[in-house]
Amino acid sequence: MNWKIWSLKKSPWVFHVNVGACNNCDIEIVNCLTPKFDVERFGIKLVGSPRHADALLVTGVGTRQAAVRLREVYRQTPKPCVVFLIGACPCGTGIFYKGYHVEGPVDKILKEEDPNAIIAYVPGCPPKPEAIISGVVKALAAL
Amino acid sequence: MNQQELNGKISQIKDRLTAIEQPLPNRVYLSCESENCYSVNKFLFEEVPARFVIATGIDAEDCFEIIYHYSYDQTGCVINLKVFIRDREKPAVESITPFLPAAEWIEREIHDILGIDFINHPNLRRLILADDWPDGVYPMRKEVKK
Amino acid sequence: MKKSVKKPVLAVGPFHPLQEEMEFFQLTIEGEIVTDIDVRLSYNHRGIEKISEGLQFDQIPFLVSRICGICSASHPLAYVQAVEEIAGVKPPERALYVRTIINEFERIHSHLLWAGLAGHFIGYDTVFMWAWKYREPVLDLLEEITGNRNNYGNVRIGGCREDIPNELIPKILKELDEIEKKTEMLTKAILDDPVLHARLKGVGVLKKEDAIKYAVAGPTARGSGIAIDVRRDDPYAAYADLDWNVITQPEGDVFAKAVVRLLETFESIKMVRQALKKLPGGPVSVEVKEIPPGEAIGRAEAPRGETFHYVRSDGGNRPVRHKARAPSYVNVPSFKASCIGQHISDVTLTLAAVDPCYSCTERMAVLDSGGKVIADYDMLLRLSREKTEHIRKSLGLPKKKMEDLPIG
Amino acid sequence: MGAVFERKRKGKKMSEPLQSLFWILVFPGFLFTVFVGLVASWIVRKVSALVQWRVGPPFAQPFVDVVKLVGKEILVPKDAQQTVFLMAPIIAMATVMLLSTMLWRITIDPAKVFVGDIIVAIYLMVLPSLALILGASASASPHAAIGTSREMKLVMAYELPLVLAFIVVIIKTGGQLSLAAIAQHTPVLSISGALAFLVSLLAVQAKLGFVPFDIAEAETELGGGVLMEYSGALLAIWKIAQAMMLVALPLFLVMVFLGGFGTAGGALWAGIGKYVLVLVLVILIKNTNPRVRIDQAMKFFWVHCSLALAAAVILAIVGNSYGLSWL
Repeated sequence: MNWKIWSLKKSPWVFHVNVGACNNCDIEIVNCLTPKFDVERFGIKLVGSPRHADALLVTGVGTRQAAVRLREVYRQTPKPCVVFLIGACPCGTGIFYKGYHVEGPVDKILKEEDPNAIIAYVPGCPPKPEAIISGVVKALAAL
Repeated sequence: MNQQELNGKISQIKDRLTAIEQPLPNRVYLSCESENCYSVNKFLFEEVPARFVIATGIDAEDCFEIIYHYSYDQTGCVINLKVFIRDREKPAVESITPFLPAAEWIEREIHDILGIDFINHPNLRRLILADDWPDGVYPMRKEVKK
Repeated sequence: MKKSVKKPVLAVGPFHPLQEEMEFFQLTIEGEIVTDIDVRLSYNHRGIEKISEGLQFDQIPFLVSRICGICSASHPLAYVQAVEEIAGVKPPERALYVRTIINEFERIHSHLLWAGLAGHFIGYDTVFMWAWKYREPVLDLLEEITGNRNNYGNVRIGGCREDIPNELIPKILKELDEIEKKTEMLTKAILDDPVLHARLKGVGVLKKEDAIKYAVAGPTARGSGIAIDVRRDDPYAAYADLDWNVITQPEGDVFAKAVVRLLETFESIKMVRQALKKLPGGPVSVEVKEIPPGEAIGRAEAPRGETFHYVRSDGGNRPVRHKARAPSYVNVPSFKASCIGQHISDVTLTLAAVDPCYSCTERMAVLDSGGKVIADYDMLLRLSREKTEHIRKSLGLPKKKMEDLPIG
Repeated sequence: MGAVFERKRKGKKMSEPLQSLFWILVFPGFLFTVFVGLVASWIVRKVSALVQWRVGPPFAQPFVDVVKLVGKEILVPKDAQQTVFLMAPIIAMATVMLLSTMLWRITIDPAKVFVGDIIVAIYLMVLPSLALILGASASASPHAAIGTSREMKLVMAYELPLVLAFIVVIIKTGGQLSLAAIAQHTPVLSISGALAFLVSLLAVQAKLGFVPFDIAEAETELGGGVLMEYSGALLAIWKIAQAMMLVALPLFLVMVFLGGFGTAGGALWAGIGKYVLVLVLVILIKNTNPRVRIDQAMKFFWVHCSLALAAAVILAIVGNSYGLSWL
């Protein structure tokens, strides 16, 4: 196995981007840090700068104003990086698909920016912390 | 002040209103034309005095309608003031933000989504639409589909 | 200038592991004192009101519960009450009680969540970890009742989707005792801590006149001595049958808001207990055939304040206009009154005290008069924590972390 | 370690430059220090997690982190001063490498020293901080700029007491300027020496960027403010440099204050014990203290620490002239 991928799997540092979510997915992501779920066990760490990140956790539909920022954050993230779409909204804009201010789904925005972006989907509204952890683990195993 | 006294108070401004409806004891709907908007709002906020809740901007096909919702908490009564703006080409109404800072955001929002101009608003900049949203496109107008 | 201001903030900006919504605050400061504050929304604008006009009446509760994940019981409730008023439907008694219970559970978990974040803002991360730990059983109960930890989607026009099974009641009561005990410890630890008194009292005062001018709602208003609460003033669901108090504090500072929230948690626990005891039998929903033309208002008290929905129907199966107002919409602009004149190390705290759904505070940049970004959220957070420590020292207290406090 | 050391002794046949290279790059120098440093940083993370009621990262985590960072893309901010931005981490790592090689070599082979190496060591200890300031200010980020100014103030704050502390040691040991000779003494067993040790421990805390003196860095992630703009291998170099500091600085304290590090048998274990003791002290201070404000830190170092150390210097002189070694 490529050593780059191997180390990426063992030490995914994640950066959380909200592009128009209802807070639920965000709270569940923060919940993953608390003692009940403690993701540091897997080497997963939330970092404060996209430049330090290996994975982006994107929540929200991708509103018109936030899409600009999402692209900027994606450009700042060193490659290789995995983008996790947490929740129904970034995966397919969910119930907001008709919204005039919605530019998502997020994978479309990212593919415009980089056609080779590695994207993993964790649907759910909101996905439970267990689902988020399991989604991240499965996506990493598939790399 | 109980509900009856509240109703009495409201009837003081009867001449400026075009309709008063009360479908439920604690739901009052008042209607007025846009030129009386400022003074009636001022009355509701300062004389009644009721708590401003929000305003709803509606595109009613032939005119624009702004409903100012006030809550009179002692009786749990919601006072709704419907203001009709008949000019569809250049809709404008006087801003109530100067005496009611709570209305700043909602007036900016209605300006964004319906294109109604609020005269004397201190800060009528874009609030909720994106920076790259085209000028002159108002998403809540009926003719705008997605 | 606008571009040059925003770029550094967004590009290297204060992203924080706890960040939630994307509201963007710009503070203008002179020296260390805040002279102006500006907010840009838009990042989270999804056009819900327009989407709502394209959905059928019975689909909308699921849309409005996604306005805010934490208030996902109050928004649908307010909407449904408006539609029921138009249709002239009265839901069965049991449904009203179930609605009350779900809403109070929501308040408990939201207030605990807030307590944790407030702890984080002043540098007590242990409070954050503990409060969020205590919150978990509430979410588990909600999951057991409605099938989801958040976004319960339990209200429908004419009643509730899911009933509370009678055999679950003993378990809920047991969990409530546990939650009450833990919350009591947390509350004691917070309210008896002299450092917190010094750190929070007199900070970010929202005077009563300003509170009226900015028309604030919920704990923000009650912390400024305005005794408003939709549950009491315009009773809905089963609140009129329950015995409880509206908690108010006259001071208007951060501490008062904290006290209001913590004490409200106990009132909520009390209400859930009463409601479970009085829970009537029968079905939880009635069939609603059609919505006649008309307009109506629905109100509900969300954890952050009054949720307000206006619905207008023309007799079709979709609303012509549906307006939703979340409490933060009036609470957030009141920062203009409470933050200006404050020291910048207090700003995060003042913003957090309003619980602006709840981490808008992360999106801040401090501007000097030239419009240059000179400080970010992390720095403000740091300043806030340093001040706590400073006060601790001036009180002659030893350096103490929350670990030493008798919680847990 | 003993076995490696023996092998090293036999390897005398190696040519002199080659051997020096081995010294610096492999055994006591770079690779070995990096290994020990990453283990130490795992201990720091694990203990912190336990305090927060969590399980914490697995043992190999710091190693994997570094390997991963090396494999990542390096992004240079477009407004940055490229050369300085790229050079800064390398300067930092090179100086720590030199420092640790020097310290280990003195430990292993005390005969091969030069007089005045303590001064060189002090000098080498300042350089990583300077490199950090250099790198951060080259990155053209407003947040890094705030961090830079704070880091600069902090360096100025703790250097004075640190030098005073070493003066105390030099007086106590009778004017020795060679680390090997100083390591024969244990100045911490006197009042002035203990004072000096305490102050240097706090200064080491600041040098490592740990609470309560992590003022220049954000709390949520590595090097927040100052290292914000670094990514990929450059960030890995910073991490390695920091891990090596985690070895070199406590080791330096052990040598100066606690009687040095043995190389065989009981002395070796005693040395390891002393290192772990210093490391645990550092972690405990990190986990039981809130962050202080920059002006508080400066006041603390300049006023309180310097005064205490001035007293310590006087005590040490008095003790020396009257033969009272406990002073």
